[in-house]
Amino acid sequence: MSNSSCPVCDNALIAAANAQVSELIICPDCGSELEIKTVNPFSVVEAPREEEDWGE
Amino acid sequence: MSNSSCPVCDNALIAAANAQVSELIICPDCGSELEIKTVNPFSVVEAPREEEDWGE
Amino acid sequence: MLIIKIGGGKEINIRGIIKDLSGMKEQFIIVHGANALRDELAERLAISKKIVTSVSGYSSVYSDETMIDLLFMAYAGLRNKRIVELCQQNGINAVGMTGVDGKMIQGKRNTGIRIREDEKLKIIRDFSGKPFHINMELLHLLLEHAYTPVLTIPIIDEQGHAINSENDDIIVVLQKEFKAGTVIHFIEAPGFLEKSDDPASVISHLNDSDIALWEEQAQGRFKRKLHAIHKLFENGTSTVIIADGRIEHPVNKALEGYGTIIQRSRYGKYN
Amino acid sequence: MLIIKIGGGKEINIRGIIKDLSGMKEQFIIVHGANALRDELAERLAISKKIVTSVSGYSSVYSDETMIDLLFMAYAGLRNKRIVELCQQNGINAVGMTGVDGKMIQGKRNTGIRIREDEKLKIIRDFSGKPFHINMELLHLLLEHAYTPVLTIPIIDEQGHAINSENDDIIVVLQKEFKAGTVIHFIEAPGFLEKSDDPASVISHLNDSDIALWEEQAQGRFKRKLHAIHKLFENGTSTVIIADGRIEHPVNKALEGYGTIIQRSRYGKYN
Repeated sequence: MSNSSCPVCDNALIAAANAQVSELIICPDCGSELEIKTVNPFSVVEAPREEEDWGE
Repeated sequence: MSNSSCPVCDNALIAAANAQVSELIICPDCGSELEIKTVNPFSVVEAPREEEDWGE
Repeated sequence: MLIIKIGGGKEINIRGIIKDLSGMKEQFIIVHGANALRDELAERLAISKKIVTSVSGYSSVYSDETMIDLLFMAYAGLRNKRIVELCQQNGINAVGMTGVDGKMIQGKRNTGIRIREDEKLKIIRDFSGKPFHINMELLHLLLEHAYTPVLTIPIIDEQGHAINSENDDIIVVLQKEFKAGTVIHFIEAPGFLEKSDDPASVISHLNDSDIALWEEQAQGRFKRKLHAIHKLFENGTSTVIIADGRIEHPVNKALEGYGTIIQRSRYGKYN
Repeated sequence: MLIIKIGGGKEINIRGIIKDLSGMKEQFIIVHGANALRDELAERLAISKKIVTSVSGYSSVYSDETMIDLLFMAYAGLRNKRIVELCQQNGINAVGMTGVDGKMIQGKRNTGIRIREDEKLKIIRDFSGKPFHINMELLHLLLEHAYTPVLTIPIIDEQGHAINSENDDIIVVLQKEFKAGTVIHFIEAPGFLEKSDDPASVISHLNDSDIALWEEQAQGRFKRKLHAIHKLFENGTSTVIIADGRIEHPVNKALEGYGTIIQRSRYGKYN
């Protein structure tokens, strides 16, 4: 399993077995919403704020 | 056979057996170039002057 | 100033609309769709259209690069230029533009749509977004020189990408900057119908607060349409007409009161 | 003022051309083709292209209503707007237009092409013709407000119909009204070749009288291209560059002298 760290609180993150690109996950430590960018190597970014009203 | 007349010299014109729409014919009397518009009934108009240079 | 929205349905009588417009004294801008043409072209080119439904219940077309190509061919190309051609044949000196031309309609790319896929919450991005600014300098330049703008998607985002957007949202931004008194939408129905399957159930008059109520109960695309109309009134429109674009004289009939006339209620919250 | 003609071939490096143009100080107008896109679209839509050869030896595409739809989708839609989009991404505030928009390029419909069919001399008419006037007011309006015009067919005839035309003829009329000093044609070859199958046989310099001689021996489309270049010089162009549009920096290389430079001969008949 590949590791990464939360861009908000730097906490270590381990990719779940069925992790998928574009998946939204929650940092178990600080609760930030993160977006999986790549699975191998495992990398995440903070997910963009939800649009104030609905998507396009 | 359907008849018509030359729009230039008014001479009587008889449609040839295999006359076709858009065909260019020459008035046997005045030599004008005529365009067959319809075959049944047979109708002709004077053909447009040839473009000064080549077609499009 | 009048804003004319020509829907993209197959049965819209564009010839009739343009003929009527040629008799108009008041200046107008045309915004048009082409969804029927786009879908037909997609089918003929064996391009399958992907619909995504966001977790908050709104469904929309997933606009990848191929979809933007389709918009360029169907909206910006075939539909826009056939409307411009018809205008020219009726004495209306039209100029067709997308939002990309001269940055006519500037928008912000969607940060992403949250969807559920393989039981996972995911975020997907495409070439779509919302308009927020019109290049009024260019629009006025055309209008002042007696050209009639005929506008359509795509619009342009902050990085200069062509992005898909909703024509109804474009009209909201256009109306906000133009203060157009009347907006006429030509659709493939006699107007708003009490019962969607009964053409005779046209509601002839509504006011803006009715629209707000309707919006709460509506779903999907119709919810979005009502929301856009609601915003028009927030930005100062006085009249929105939802009229039948299929009949012989769509514009004349609309101005004679056929279809659904939506007006600002005298005691609405915006006065 | 520079006129940039971007050929419609598949291998033309549009991205490279636009990138180079973004560094240009001199003002320019882009005219572009899209024949490869048109043919690909026609094939995918199972539309067969009809070529007619007039009795005087010139072959051309027969432009019926369906062909004009194809031009709107391929030239006016996809190609034009992707070029405009690329310009916007490179800091060039482009506005894409056909000749129909604002009557930008006005032409005269062909009275008919004389062809031989079933051993008969026939006259056939289609939606094609020759440009004779540019709406200079609209063009200057755009240029003076720092917009870069990106023009393409169709053009508009006397009755307001969209008609097919040759981009080379459009450039002749454009140059005549603009007195542009230099015209650069980007094609899918290193320039004019002594031997058409030998890319190394580029002719680096020619003058306008050479062109007149070449024209007499040439056939079909190439004869027409030479005739158009010949006319450019008659209307006052000083330099025509035929340059390779496929390489990495097509514009920079052309201006550095790569390709075929055709200049007015000091003792030509026009001085």
